[in-house]
Amino acid sequence: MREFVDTAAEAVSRITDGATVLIGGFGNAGQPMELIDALLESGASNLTVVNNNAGQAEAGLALLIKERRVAKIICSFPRQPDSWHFDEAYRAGEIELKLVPQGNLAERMRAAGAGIGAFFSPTGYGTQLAEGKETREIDGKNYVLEHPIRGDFALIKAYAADSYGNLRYRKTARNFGPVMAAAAEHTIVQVDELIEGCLDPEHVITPGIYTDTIVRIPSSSGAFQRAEDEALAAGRPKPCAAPADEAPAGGDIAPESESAAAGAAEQK
Amino acid sequence: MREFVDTAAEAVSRITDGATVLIGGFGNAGQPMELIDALLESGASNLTVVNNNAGQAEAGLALLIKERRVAKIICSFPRQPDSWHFDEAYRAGEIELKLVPQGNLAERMRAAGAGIGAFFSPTGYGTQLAEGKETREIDGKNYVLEHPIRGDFALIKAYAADSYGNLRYRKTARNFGPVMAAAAEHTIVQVDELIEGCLDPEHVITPGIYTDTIVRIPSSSGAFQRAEDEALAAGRPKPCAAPADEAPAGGDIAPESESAAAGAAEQK
Amino acid sequence: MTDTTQNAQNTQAPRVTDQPLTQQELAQLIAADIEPGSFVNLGIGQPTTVSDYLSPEKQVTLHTENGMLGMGPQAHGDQIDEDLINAGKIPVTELPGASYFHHADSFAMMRGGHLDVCVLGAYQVSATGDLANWSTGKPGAIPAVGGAMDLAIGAKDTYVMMDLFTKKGDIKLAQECTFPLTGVGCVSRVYSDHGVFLLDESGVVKVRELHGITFAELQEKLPDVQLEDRTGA
Amino acid sequence: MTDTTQNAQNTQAPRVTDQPLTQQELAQLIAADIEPGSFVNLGIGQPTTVSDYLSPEKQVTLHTENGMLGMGPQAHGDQIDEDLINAGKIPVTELPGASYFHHADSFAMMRGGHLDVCVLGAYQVSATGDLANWSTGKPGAIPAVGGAMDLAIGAKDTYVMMDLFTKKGDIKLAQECTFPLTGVGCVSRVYSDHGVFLLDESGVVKVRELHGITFAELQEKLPDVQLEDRTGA
Repeated sequence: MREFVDTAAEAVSRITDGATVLIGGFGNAGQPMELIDALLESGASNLTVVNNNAGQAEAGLALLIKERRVAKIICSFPRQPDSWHFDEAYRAGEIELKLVPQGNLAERMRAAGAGIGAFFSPTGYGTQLAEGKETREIDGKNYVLEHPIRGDFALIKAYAADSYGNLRYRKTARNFGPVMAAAAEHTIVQVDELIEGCLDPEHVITPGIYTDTIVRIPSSSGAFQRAEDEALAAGRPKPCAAPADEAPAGGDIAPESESAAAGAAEQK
Repeated sequence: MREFVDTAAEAVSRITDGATVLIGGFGNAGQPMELIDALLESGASNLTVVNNNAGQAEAGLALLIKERRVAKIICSFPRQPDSWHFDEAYRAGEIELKLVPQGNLAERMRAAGAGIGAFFSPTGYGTQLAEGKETREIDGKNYVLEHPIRGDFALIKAYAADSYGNLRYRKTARNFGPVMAAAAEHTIVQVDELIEGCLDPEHVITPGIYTDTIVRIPSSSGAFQRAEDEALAAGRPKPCAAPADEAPAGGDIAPESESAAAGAAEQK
Repeated sequence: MTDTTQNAQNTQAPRVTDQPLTQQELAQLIAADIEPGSFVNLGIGQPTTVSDYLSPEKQVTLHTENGMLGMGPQAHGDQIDEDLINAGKIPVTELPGASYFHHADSFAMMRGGHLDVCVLGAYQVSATGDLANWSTGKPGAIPAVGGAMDLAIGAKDTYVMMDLFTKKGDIKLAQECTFPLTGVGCVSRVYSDHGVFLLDESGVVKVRELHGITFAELQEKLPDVQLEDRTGA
Repeated sequence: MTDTTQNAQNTQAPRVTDQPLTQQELAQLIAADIEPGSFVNLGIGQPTTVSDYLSPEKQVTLHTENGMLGMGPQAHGDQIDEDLINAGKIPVTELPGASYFHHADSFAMMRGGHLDVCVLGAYQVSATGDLANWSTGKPGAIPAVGGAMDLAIGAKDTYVMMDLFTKKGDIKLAQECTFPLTGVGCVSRVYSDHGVFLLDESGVVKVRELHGITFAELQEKLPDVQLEDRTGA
């Protein structure tokens, strides 16, 4: 049965030593910071953690690693300018690292949630990261056999949950959330908002079947959403909308407007 | 470049003899009937068709089969009380049938769209439908190796497209649409509504990258949606809502049942 | 087959009776055995009737594999929306908390073992839980499988709901299926008019309930099957 | 490598010049070569600058692998929304027609070949299009791959944007990569300050443009690589 709890501490209280914990987020977007802090507080150790990175600076996952509570990390991009706690643990041989290309990481968790036994991915073929793995040529293209990554627990952040445990996310904070929710035995979600009643069934991103424990922890996402709601209600563009003269035309119907300029796209 | 065309005939005009065509829909829900009719009209023959069924009664796919335009069909459930045209063609040895369990059908198209070379599925293991296929035991469970199903074209029905080719669907009419759109080289969509401007980016189900040709063909879905919109605007429950006394309580928080956000979030 | 509550019996009804269960009693029994808060897929036909006995307080959520959780009862009159149908292509209603998703996501939900229970019909079930329910194997018949093979393995537990005997009097529980298989070792319980049987890979069939048939009579019908009396009678 | 327009050159700029291209000129050249209506992912660092030269009329849609199509320019001031970042974790904006999706869907979009072009930086590229851009292979370095290997094979065409020579003067185009590979045979074009090179599985490098270097000088730097002069000079 789904449970709604009042504190992050309660939410993570089931997590025991040796558990595999999928932790959502990409950068700060979608990162369940308060749940990670609660996990730190809980004392659970000998964890296997799956996250895109390996902790940054003096917060969250970095502190779990600093305290040597993470025996093994499965991630795509551990090395960052401020990943000093991971770096130290790794060089000391006190943490095991499984490096997985980011798309394979996502797809391997998707496979876990979808009951797929293994799949052939083209990503990484012919590279060091495929060494020792089974390969196969299919229709003239080379693939590497990849296996599911399952979690005992997932810690994710969504924007809102309704009383049925259905979730919606905000913008790129969606990232690993839906995939991890389905890949874990028990999914723990922190949300900015609890909706009384229910989300529109057409707009549910993670159906309640994938959520187990939900705790409301307001974060800055709520402030951003309120600013957006206010702007839309007042007939103004969303705050995050590119200036009109930068907006490119879309399809053949409304062929006006402008271009796209990305910020620096680091492959983190 | 995406094209918006005026007629179903124009929409299907690229489909040539021998093409593999993925046709959406489950029952009448999401069935692109007018596109199928146009395909019939177009004269294209020697087709390979992928659909959940093999045509019913005297309409759509059944007529394509009646006229022996379908050389091969890949489906999960051809035999129905009113599938007489398929039955006749099949017994006459004039159509090739590849029977695929429904979930494998969906996942094999998903694999095509996702660039997966093949995957191990537990479905069908030990059955006639896995005969001759590679099997493997993984973590004590048995799987069958399944390969992608790609389309040259997809014919699907969505509820609405915006000017960027983004799609939304209605209820269970979503079914195979998003999967087929990604699995086909060229995706042709019939929609009830063309949205000027754009769908809410959070509610896009099929991003415009997967759509190529779009044609507006109003259908009964529009009438159902309008009835629903009117009911919600008037504060009444959706017409399709189960009567209150049939509604089970939802979560632990708000056991009243209200559809909160319905429709309110489309930007235009 | 991950049935962890094989001995659970949530109803207070007697486990041994002289008369076979009616279809309604059988549906009621299955409904009573489904745990509160479960996510359930009810197969086409007889299994659908189980929903009539799922009380709202149990907060059971119904899945339909054509892309929905939170399916309500069949739609009538003005409720009918052609875009809202179940796997049997019958118009249904939407319950609060519902969600829609596409076919690949829907079958991923089943294949990934997220549903608690699937209730399915069967032509035959073997002592080790093999299921035959998609084809009678008649030569010349046009095959059609639909979602049967996905449903067979599509939940933590697969329950079969069936008459124990065919109209010709053949027993549908057997040491091995003679009809083409739908799934191997996937059925954990058989709910029949003549009894409830718990299956696992051991091949020893635990007989939880008997209705209108005695243990001795059943064993006589199944000479090759090892039965274990769990009726407590 | 499915580059069907290898000889296309959308700019009118001369194909052979005495001076190497500036970074701006190179970005401009790539932007000009991207077909109208394309879906494009611009990788780490230098490739990002290509977006400055994508004219609105071309209706190019930018993908960021952390789950978005229709990414706009970097956000400033009140535009900043911590939930809207690019793959470099920098706040960006949303353009009309944008859509959000989860990580598995986003990488499926790349792996499935739906993007038209990825533009990436490189340490080295081989004559047959092998790419090395994720690791210098230094012993003791902590490895990190991110989305590099997914991006390498994540579009119909992968373009590399790089200086042709390292600061030490080593040429970064080679018969074979000596750095650890990111992908095999995945690069179809190299856009460098000293020229544009078209690659395919033949290993014969078609030289489309040369800037500040002659064909003979280039061949001298690449004694083991078979070059074909397509500059028309």
